Amino acid sequence: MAVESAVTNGPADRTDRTDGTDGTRRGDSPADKTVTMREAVAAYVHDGDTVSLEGFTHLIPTAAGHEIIRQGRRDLTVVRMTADIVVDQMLAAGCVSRLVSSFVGNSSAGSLGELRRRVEHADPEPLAFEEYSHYGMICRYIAGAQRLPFYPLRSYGGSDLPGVNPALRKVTSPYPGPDGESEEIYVVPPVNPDVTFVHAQRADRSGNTQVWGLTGVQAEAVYAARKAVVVVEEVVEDEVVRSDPNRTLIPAHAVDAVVVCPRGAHPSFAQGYYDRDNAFYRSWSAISKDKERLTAWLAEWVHGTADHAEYVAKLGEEFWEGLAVGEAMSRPVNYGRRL
Amino acid sequence: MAVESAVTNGPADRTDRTDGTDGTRRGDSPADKTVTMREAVAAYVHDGDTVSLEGFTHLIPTAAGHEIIRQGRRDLTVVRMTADIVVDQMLAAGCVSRLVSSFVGNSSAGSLGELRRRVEHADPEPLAFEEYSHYGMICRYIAGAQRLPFYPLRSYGGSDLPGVNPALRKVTSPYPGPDGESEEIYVVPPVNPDVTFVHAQRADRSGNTQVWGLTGVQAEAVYAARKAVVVVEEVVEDEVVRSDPNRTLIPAHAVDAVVVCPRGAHPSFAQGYYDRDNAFYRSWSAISKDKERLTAWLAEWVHGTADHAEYVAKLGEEFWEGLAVGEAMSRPVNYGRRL
Amino acid sequence: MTTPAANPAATSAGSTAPATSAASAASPDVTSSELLSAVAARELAGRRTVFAGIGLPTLAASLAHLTVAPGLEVVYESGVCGAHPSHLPETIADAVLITDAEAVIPMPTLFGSVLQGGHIDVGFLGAAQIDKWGNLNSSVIGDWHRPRARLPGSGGANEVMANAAEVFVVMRRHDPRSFTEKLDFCTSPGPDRALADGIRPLGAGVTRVITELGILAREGVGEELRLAALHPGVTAEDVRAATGWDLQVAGDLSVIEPPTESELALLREDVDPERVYLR
Amino acid sequence: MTTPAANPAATSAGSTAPATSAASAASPDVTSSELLSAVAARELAGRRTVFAGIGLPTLAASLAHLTVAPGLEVVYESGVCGAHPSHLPETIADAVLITDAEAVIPMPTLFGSVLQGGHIDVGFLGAAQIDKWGNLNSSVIGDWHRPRARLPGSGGANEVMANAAEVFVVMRRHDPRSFTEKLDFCTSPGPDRALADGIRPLGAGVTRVITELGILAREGVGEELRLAALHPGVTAEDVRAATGWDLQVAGDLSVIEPPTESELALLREDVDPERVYLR
Repeated sequence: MAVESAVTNGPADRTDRTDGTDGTRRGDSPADKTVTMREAVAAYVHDGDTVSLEGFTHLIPTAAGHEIIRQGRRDLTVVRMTADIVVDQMLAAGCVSRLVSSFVGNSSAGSLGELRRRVEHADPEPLAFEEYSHYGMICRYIAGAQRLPFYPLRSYGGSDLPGVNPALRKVTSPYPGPDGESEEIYVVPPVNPDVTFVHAQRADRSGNTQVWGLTGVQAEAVYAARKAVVVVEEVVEDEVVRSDPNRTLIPAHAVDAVVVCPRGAHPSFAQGYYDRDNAFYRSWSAISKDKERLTAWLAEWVHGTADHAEYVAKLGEEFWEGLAVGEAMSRPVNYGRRL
Repeated sequence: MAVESAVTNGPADRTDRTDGTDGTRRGDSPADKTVTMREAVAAYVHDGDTVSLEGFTHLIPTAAGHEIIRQGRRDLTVVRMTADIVVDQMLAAGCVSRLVSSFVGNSSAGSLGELRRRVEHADPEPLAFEEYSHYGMICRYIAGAQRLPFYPLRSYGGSDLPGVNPALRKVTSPYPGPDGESEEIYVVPPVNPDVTFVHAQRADRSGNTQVWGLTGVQAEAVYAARKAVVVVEEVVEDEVVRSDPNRTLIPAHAVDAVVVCPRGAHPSFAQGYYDRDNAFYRSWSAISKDKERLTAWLAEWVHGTADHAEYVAKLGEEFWEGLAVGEAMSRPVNYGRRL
Repeated sequence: MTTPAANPAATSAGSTAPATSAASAASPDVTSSELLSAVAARELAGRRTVFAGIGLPTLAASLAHLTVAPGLEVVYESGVCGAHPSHLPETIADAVLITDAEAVIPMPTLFGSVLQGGHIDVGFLGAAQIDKWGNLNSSVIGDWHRPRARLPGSGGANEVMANAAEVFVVMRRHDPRSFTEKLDFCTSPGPDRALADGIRPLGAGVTRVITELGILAREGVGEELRLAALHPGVTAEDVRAATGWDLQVAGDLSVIEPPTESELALLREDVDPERVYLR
Repeated sequence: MTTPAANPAATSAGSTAPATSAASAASPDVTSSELLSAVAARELAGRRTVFAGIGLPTLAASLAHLTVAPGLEVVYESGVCGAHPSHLPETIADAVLITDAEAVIPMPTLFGSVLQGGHIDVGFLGAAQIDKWGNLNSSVIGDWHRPRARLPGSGGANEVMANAAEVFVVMRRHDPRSFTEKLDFCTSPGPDRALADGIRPLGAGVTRVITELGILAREGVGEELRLAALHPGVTAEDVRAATGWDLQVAGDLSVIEPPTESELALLREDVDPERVYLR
């Protein structure tokens, strides 16, 4: 790329993400970006990296977090709006030294035992915690996706959060406020993860990713990242995706790898594929409160399974039948064809 | 509303848009917001108002513009990214004293005669013109929708546009740039139209609006407005909309009126309903170049028709057959149902 | 849709309404959840949009929809507008909220255009601590850097407080530790703190706090929460004793009509027949 | 994917390539559109994403897709990514671009995340005027406040210039009025003007200008456009005379290989068989 590096900006030279040197990318058409989860984590997650895992209650990329644990990554900064079970597991496995988040809890079902030990008692070691509100996190992703130096939002005025998070700063508007006086507003800085993992219902082989139901902040988290891995319930033929291009939340040009991993969002859910495992959420508070139980759980379910397919098989067919969902099909729309 | 008015902000007291005093709004469930185009324009467009008409090439709310002409509104500020045929017509009809836009031309098919006479020769009167780039307009709508005092964007650096548009200003980022030095960025102010008109394929009676194909900046233009009118090809039963909630681009809470107006986007198109009338685009440059022809065209096709249904009928069935489109149905997705 | 400033309850203390028979309705067979959601529902009269979490707020919104606010729409933080769930949802992102919804929108739109854009009339928030100005703490007990208890944090609470026209708080516990003179940490500040920080608030902040003892109310900037209404059998001194600051009492203190037979029937038979949240 | 700085053309002037036979290929039966799109296509070698309008840029992108850049994706300002049109599109928003596309995204995402986010390798722009630094005017001829000719304005051109890694300009007219020492108005400034305004540019600005006389090239900040390659039969002095500033000539000035039989066949038979744009 002929751009003077002195004047580039934002996500350090985005062009490097697709120059083919990582061995997974384009040049030929159409690119087949499908890899295994093991390959994706090996290629895109390194010790010390900043890793975003997004999915708001729906489509949480749990299987990606488990593979990061299996491969023993260390010193990660994890960026995730709702730090929930998968984050507690990654903390317990010793992968994470820093957390950037806006909600630390086991959904509405209770507490995260490991997170509380780390934060309240530095047990077994301290956890650096960068705290935001939900919209603050969303705006950090938007700023990262759009190469903006900051993003303004009407939050934080009078809150104690700026006192513990120096990244929350103010900007004076260059326009007068409604009363003619000058106006201040808080801003957040961009976040540009080294890699973002999201889970989705389906994609084609080149990475055009379709999501329905709650779409959260996944598109922005992908666009903000230097590398992006989409984990899907299924890879579908190009024609399926192309029959409904508005359903494509993430275009292929933003995706570096596609991992096929059915049921990879468990214990969260995939709209139209399987329901949420609420019983597991309820059980996690007790498991995580007891460090020995938590360690045993990781040994059995993560380290003790070679990959997510084994984890799924270990849960058993009867279990999955309990999370099965019925049909509620969308009605087709006509995109039209020139006659 | 119990909020101290001294501390409200942004679109002047948004809550007034739904207090029922305009006689069209909620209270009872489900609200039926369907009105005729004549009623919508009479209720929501007043002399001197700021009116946004959005739709990028696709779904241009032409019928709304024509009804504004029929009702003889004056001194309007028109906000529209691509000022094209419908704007030229509104200019020629004497409705518009100010234009806020980022592209003034007859698509790729030629010039706008009336606009050029106004701008180049103040003929028959001057036109105040506030000029932006496309993304500048988009960001103004986003800031308006989100009650932000300004919106930053990486445009305009070194351009002559800030020299002729004082609304384009700079802000210094409170974070150091990539080189550690301070960093400046241009910003645009919010726009909050008195009313926004958009055209869409379908809505339910309460205003949940579904769009496919190009979606442009319609959602932001609606959220930025004090009042919003959605013009649709058809009103559908609630179940149709609810079968695919991700297809709803504009939720009912943002919509004040729904106007059923088939073929209301002509000469632009409605994906899956009818194709673009490219011949009319090509003919407009010659029509509009000759003020007499243009006046005659308005007399025949706008003033000479009582409403859009007459305009459609006047074009004739054979004409519409020429714009008919075939089928390319989206494949249904499963939203799932709890068993 | 304006509610008289210091008279939010249905029955004025000095009125001729059947306070006695109403008091009897507040018999031991009315649960705390039934009481709180019935009272909260009445406060939603005439409102159009509510930003609510699962549990008491959705029970209140559902009851209001069937009674005093038939056009009420519940907007969920997850991006769901106009839900028509087949089953009682267990989370704000429950799959049953999505299927058959009128709209499911991305979170940037939900927080940016809907909430910050000023489309929410009432936001429901919970908290571990509240102070007299309606500022809320949901982050930590103790010092933030080494908390005695780490709580979930803001989530979207900071944004709901900053942007909803008003905020209702339903608190199961009314004691001096929760109703405190000084928060351990301010997660979600009301408009007075925002102004002091040089930021113009967009909403009124907390206007109603509903507990098992009564209703505290304030209307906007510069006002403290005052005791506005009492449940039958509760005295102003009871509430003052349970509140960690010197609670002011409204001049026109009223008595809250207990949940009516009709409200209870709707809650028990239509809203939550399996008593998932009506515990 | 770096192209040698001043040697963008396929055939070096000093090489042993068949310049004579190539020159004969540039016979009168090759139209201006065929020439320009064939040459522009070669410059897209190895590129992944192009932001293009309808006409010459899409002809060039389509030909490149079939030859030197098989993975090339055209992104349209309207929000279409990965189009598979059944007919040649007439506008960047043509319905045939939407049906069967891989993705259709909202304009805020297209301009914010895709373009400003740095996902476009090459943006194609046209202009009424260009200067030696690759700054462009598409707004007015004359004074902006009372123009002799009002042109369409920026559209998304200002953003393409600011954010695409490089910009290619294809100009049908190469004369001193279009290639001017001083623009009447700068709609879309290159990085040098941006820097002078205190704004850090994100892309290199215009790196190639392709005309019927040859190719002008620059690589980035601080560089003027220089004459880099000539069509057969054209001299450097011809181009300097047609350019309104004192055009510098690259030391390794090369001669452009005329459109090959294979390129012409693809353009005529596959890309635009009905010759909608190959006029």
